[in-house]
Amino acid sequence: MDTGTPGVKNSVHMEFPSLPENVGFARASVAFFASQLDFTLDELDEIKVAVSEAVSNAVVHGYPQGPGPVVVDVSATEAGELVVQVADRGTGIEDVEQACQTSFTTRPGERLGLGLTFIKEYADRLEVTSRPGEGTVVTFRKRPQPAAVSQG
Amino acid sequence: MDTGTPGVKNSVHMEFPSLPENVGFARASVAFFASQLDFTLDELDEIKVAVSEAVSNAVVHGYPQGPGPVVVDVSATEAGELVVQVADRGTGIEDVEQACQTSFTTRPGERLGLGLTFIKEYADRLEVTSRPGEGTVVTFRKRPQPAAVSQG
Amino acid sequence: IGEIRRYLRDNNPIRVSRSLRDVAYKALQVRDALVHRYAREPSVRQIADELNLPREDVVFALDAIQEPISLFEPIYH
Ligand SMILES: Nc1ncnc2c1ncn2[C@@H]1O[C@H](COP(=O)(O)OP(=O)(O)O)[C@@H](O)[C@H]1O
Ligand SMILES: Nc1ncnc2c1ncn2[C@@H]1O[C@H](COP(=O)(O)OP(=O)(O)O)[C@@H](O)[C@H]1O
Ligand SMILES: [Mg+2]
Ligand SMILES: [Mg+2]
Repeated sequence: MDTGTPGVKNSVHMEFPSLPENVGFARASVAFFASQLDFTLDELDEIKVAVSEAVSNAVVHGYPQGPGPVVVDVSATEAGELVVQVADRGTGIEDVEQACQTSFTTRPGERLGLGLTFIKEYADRLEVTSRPGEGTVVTFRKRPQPAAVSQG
Repeated sequence: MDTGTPGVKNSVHMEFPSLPENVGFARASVAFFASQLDFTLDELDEIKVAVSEAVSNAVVHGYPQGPGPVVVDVSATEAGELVVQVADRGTGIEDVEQACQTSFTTRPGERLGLGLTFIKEYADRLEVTSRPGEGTVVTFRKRPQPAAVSQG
Repeated sequence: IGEIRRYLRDNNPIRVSRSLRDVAYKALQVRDALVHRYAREPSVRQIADELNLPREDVVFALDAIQEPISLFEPIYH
């Protein structure tokens, strides 16, 4: 809870078991929270995709053996930026740089290896920290884009 | 987090500062979580009202001096019941029985004293525990009603 | 992302109640109207204000007409 952190205007902390149905919960809840900033519908969709991918990874890769705790922290900074952090205490990642490469997956045939690539694409900044056996923390930031003049 | 509590199928824990904009966040997030049970849209609306009233009370009465932590725990039991708990560590309530009476409010003129009455009306069960100076916990339970035959 | 929107609109196997669909439909209509009026993409907040609905309700309704857990890597098949 970030009531008093300097630079943070509002924040929500969430915890839930890594059940597939909670991917949708996290996606929607972060979108509800994000709607207090000036995001367009398309930007909100990008945020939803990024959250889905990060939480799906915790479900599928973080806890392959069964449900474990997923923690999502979302905040809105005074500067109008959305910060989303998805953390698990699961398997962790051996080589983070490799994991972030497009099409890299430890489950070839079954998955496409595009999740982290999409997050990187849709967020302004992505940070992944992980230790094998200890878990993974994915943090991404996104600001509403200054309104572009729409092509009629 | 209730991954392993017997009788609990799924649960989410949320924490946020008692800012007015978080009333809408809590209302929508709990309704989204509730939609994994077989509630009708009308029942989901009742759940939204109950959550709004409980969280508004934490904002307005629990922390009159400024934002403090609000904790919302929602779970879905194996038996298909929704359990919602809203807790604050604010002012607390002197006389809980009186607070639950229709039209009782400690802010007459400004408020209507109907919040807890609405929760009691819309939930199957309401429990309020509170200690002055320590805070308040409001817990309500609701099950989807067996589908009535629709009137043509 | 325009493609994503289309994908989401066209792949909606789950039943979504009439009234959620109505809110979502109105939100998309208002969005188009605002794009027209101001020649730029409105924020969700502006759409909700225009509809006189809580922001979260608009987001909820739009989410309801979408649904897939993960566009690219569904957990369930
Ligand atoms: N939370 C996580 N816990 C453990 N490993 C992860 C996690 N997130 C990502 N990874 C690793 O990074 C790889 C790439 O992730 P991603 O780009 O989402 O592709 P995919 O999920 O399709 O494999 C995964 O295959 C997995 O090995
Ligand atoms: N979370 C809370 N913390 C402190 N007091 C509370 C809380 N919730 C309710 N109360 C007390 O109970 C009374 C009745 O609550 P309610 O039925 O919601 O009516 P209202 O909010 O309109 O006063 C409030 O006026 C307040 O004194
Ligand atoms: Mg992935
Ligand atoms: Mg009240």
